[in-house]
Amino acid sequence: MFKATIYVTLKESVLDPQGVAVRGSLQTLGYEGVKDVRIGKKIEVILEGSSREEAEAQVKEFSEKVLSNPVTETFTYELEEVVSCASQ
Amino acid sequence: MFKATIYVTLKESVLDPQGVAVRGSLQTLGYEGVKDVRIGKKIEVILEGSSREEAEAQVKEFSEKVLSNPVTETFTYELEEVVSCASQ
Amino acid sequence: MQLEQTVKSLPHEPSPEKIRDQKLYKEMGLTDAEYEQIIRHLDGRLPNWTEVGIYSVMWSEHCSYKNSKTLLRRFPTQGPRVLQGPGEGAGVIDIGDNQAVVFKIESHNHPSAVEPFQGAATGVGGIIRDVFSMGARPVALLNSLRFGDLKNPRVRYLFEHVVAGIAHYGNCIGIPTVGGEVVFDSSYEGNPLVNAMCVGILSHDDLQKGIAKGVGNPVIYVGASTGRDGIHGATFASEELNEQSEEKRPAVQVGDPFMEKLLLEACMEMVKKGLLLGIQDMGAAGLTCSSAEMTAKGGQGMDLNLDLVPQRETGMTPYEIMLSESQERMLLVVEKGRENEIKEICDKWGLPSAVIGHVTEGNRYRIFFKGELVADIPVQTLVDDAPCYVREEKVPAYYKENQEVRPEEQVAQIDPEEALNRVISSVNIGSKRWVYEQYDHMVRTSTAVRPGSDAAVVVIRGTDKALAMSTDGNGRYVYLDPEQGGRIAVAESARNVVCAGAEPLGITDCLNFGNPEKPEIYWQLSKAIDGMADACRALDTPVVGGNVSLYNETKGRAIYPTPIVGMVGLIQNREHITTQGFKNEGDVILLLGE
Amino acid sequence: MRFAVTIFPGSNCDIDCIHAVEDVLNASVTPVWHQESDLSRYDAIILPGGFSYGDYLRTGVLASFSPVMEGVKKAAREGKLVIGICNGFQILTEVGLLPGALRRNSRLKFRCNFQTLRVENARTPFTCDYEQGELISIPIAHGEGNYYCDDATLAELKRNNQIVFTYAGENPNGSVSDIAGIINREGNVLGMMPHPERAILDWMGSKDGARVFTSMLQYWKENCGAA
Ligand SMILES: Nc1ncnc2c1ncn2[C@@H]1O[C@H](COP(=O)(O)OP(=O)(O)O)[C@@H](O)[C@H]1O
Repeated sequence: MFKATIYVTLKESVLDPQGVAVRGSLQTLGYEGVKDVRIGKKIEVILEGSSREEAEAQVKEFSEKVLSNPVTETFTYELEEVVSCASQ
Repeated sequence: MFKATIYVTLKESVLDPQGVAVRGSLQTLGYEGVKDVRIGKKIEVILEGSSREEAEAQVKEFSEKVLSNPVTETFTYELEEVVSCASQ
Repeated sequence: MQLEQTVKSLPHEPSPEKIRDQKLYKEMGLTDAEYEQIIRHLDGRLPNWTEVGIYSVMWSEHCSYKNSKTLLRRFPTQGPRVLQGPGEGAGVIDIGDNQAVVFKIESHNHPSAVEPFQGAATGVGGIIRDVFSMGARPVALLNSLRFGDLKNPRVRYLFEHVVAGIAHYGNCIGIPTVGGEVVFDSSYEGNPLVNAMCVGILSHDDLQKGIAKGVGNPVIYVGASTGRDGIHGATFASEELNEQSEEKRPAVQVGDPFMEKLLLEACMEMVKKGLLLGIQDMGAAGLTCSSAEMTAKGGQGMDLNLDLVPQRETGMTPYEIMLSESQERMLLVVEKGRENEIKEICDKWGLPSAVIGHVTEGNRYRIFFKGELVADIPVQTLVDDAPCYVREEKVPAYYKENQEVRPEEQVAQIDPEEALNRVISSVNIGSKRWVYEQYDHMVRTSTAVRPGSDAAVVVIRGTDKALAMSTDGNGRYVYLDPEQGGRIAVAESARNVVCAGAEPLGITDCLNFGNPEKPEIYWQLSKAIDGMADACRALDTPVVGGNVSLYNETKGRAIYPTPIVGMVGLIQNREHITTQGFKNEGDVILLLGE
Repeated sequence: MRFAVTIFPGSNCDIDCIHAVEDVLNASVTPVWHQESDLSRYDAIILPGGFSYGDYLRTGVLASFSPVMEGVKKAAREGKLVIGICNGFQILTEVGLLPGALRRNSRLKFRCNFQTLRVENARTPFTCDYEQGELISIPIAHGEGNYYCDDATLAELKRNNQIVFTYAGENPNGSVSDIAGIINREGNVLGMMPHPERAILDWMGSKDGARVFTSMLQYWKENCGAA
């Protein structure tokens, strides 16, 4: 069993309206030191795979095809082996 | 200048309809090994602070009060010092 | 299964003796007298943990109306056009051409106070299920909201998130939110009101009931799988809010409007195919309330096997499965042999479904778990024999004092210009566009009068007819004079509906009040109902359904008594639709009434 | 002319689009379930609004992998008319039939209202019944209609006259260049956030949306044979 954590973030050049809004409210609330906020996704996927290589290939593929949109986003991922999961 | 990365995730027992839908789609697309998907947020905050302690205290406070909803979510964070940022 | 089996207690749960000795039933909201009553219902046997849980939710105010039942009997509920009065998921009124309108309003006040987005969203989800479980296609949503003073940041947070939650659910499922009202007043500071109403249309032949009948017929579970969400939500809704309220919820219910859309379409298909004998939403008190009510109504018994219930979490106990308030679930009873037709429809829509039990002879409501009998209850004791209280009424001191006040004199002192300025600068008068712009009020392309007029109007495709609908209530009037205020609430919604060109058909109501165990509050409730009933008789608008939300208090302070009236009217011809704006220069302005 | 309206789990403007085709054109229109991939019987395909797959993860993405999208891509290649409205537009960008992406509205709130649009290109199969530059009133209802593309793509859209509708006056969602609707290079695939099917009869408050449908019929009659 593997656990992949995929981080999907907006490309630098794409404005993040949600981040801008959160920055604004943090500043209004008195956190004036806050200069920038960017909001992305953290996606945790538990998957079975016969080998690390196979799991990694799958994670790469579906992160690119499904979990992120190449027009606006980029992604990174981490992969770790987990010892069973009480057969979730 | 500091960079805080805050990860906000749904509490274990709280239903994640989004994760369920994504899991279903991944399985239909042929990634049958996918057993579970949970979707959270990754929030990057650039902030000024006179010391690490001060920055950390702020991050903790606004993560709890603003960035996460204590009723349904939990959070973790990382903090690192960054050398200027070309004065963002 | 063998007939005589003894009821087991699970090892990790408090034993029946411990529940009795340490009065653990009190934590679930049962009184000593009620606990004694349960033992009598069980012929002297001490109830186990699961059974106490089942009784406590079934006997909560939310499910049993134990504090309000006797008062509600004062409402007129009959009429030549009424096809279904109170008692089912929603009321049904004939509108001719073999069609009927189905509608109901419900509160989600306490969940919204704790988690405003999900609380409001699941409130909308619940009322939609009430309407389509009648066999009707939901065509419109309305709401009625009350918050404290907008200057308070917590109130702003509640307001924004409640509106977002309502928008999220209605927009996603594709039912237009066509009307409603929002009022700000400090009496709602810690206890906002979130009442949601749904209106649907059905063909007479499609009318469904929440009933379990026919010995041997399967009981089918359809929809989202069960988690530990909102356990004891029904009890929670029947208590005052306090600091522990947040901790009391093991997990907040999360709404999944996408799942509900699938459930809606699947149920509509089953209705059209005539597959259902009985159907009921698993709402407050979840599987317990739906299965027990259906069984009691059918005058039969039921066996349920909890191992077959689709579960989202591992290690759930019978207590948790029975009391879970996971959303987007329905319970069905169909004729034996037609299980597969149900399954095919569910599979097409990608919905979990499972046969979880069957209707039995007699009156026992029996729950099995891992081969053990874990509850065995005479079902009518859960429903028909629920306790019922007539509380003490007392005229409050403030009311007597107010009788002396002569506001006319004070009003005469005020400069009219200043008064006008104050009135029009109130948020309560201001445009609510910020709110309704967030609601998709045009999906289904039948909204002829959009938010911003007196009542909303929805046309009925394929006919000349249209329905006008409105929600109204004024807690301050009711506080000052509950009986007059009750009349005013009904009259206001009737005026709104009439101003849209419609003839009023009937009402649904949501009674939002404080703690009924206080005599002054009970008096408010009693008088308001008298006033409303009076107006309903005068206007010939029967009450076909509604909801009661009591214990709306924080720190011992009650909200204004706030009955909300949801009224529906029929417009025979679209040409008769009228809107509130002035139309042309030179038109004559008339004032009607005193 | 034969229309198909695709239905994904979570679509909710499918019925409205079917009614619009019936009411405006009295043409044949068939709902097509997302599992079907053969669309060869139809001359035009409508991808309706709604929240396909709950709009979870990203609007339109999960629907873009449905079998029916294979049929839509094939129809588009063959030059048939394809129109995506609201969620349909989001799906068309996700599947790559239209450039760019739709982000959350700049003010982060869902917005439902009548909106004034300018017809920027009246020489498309979807707009030939409008006047160039005409101002029309059509409702919007979306939370993620904020059209985005990079500068190079925008320049290309402009160069090729691919911007079909823009918001005149206030931009309700922050879209690049006030874009409300775009067409592909070949000119047979349109995506738009506003809902023409909600503005086809007098009592709806505007009839301006009807001409999207009459344009399609007119184009088809002129180019693809008799009605
Ligand atoms: N919570 C709400 N949801 C939907 N529509 C609302 C809501 N609040 C107000 N509206 C709409 O705004 C309009 C004006 O509302 P309101 O200020 O309460 O006036 P009225 O006293 O005429 O009911 C009405 O058309 C109403 O339907």
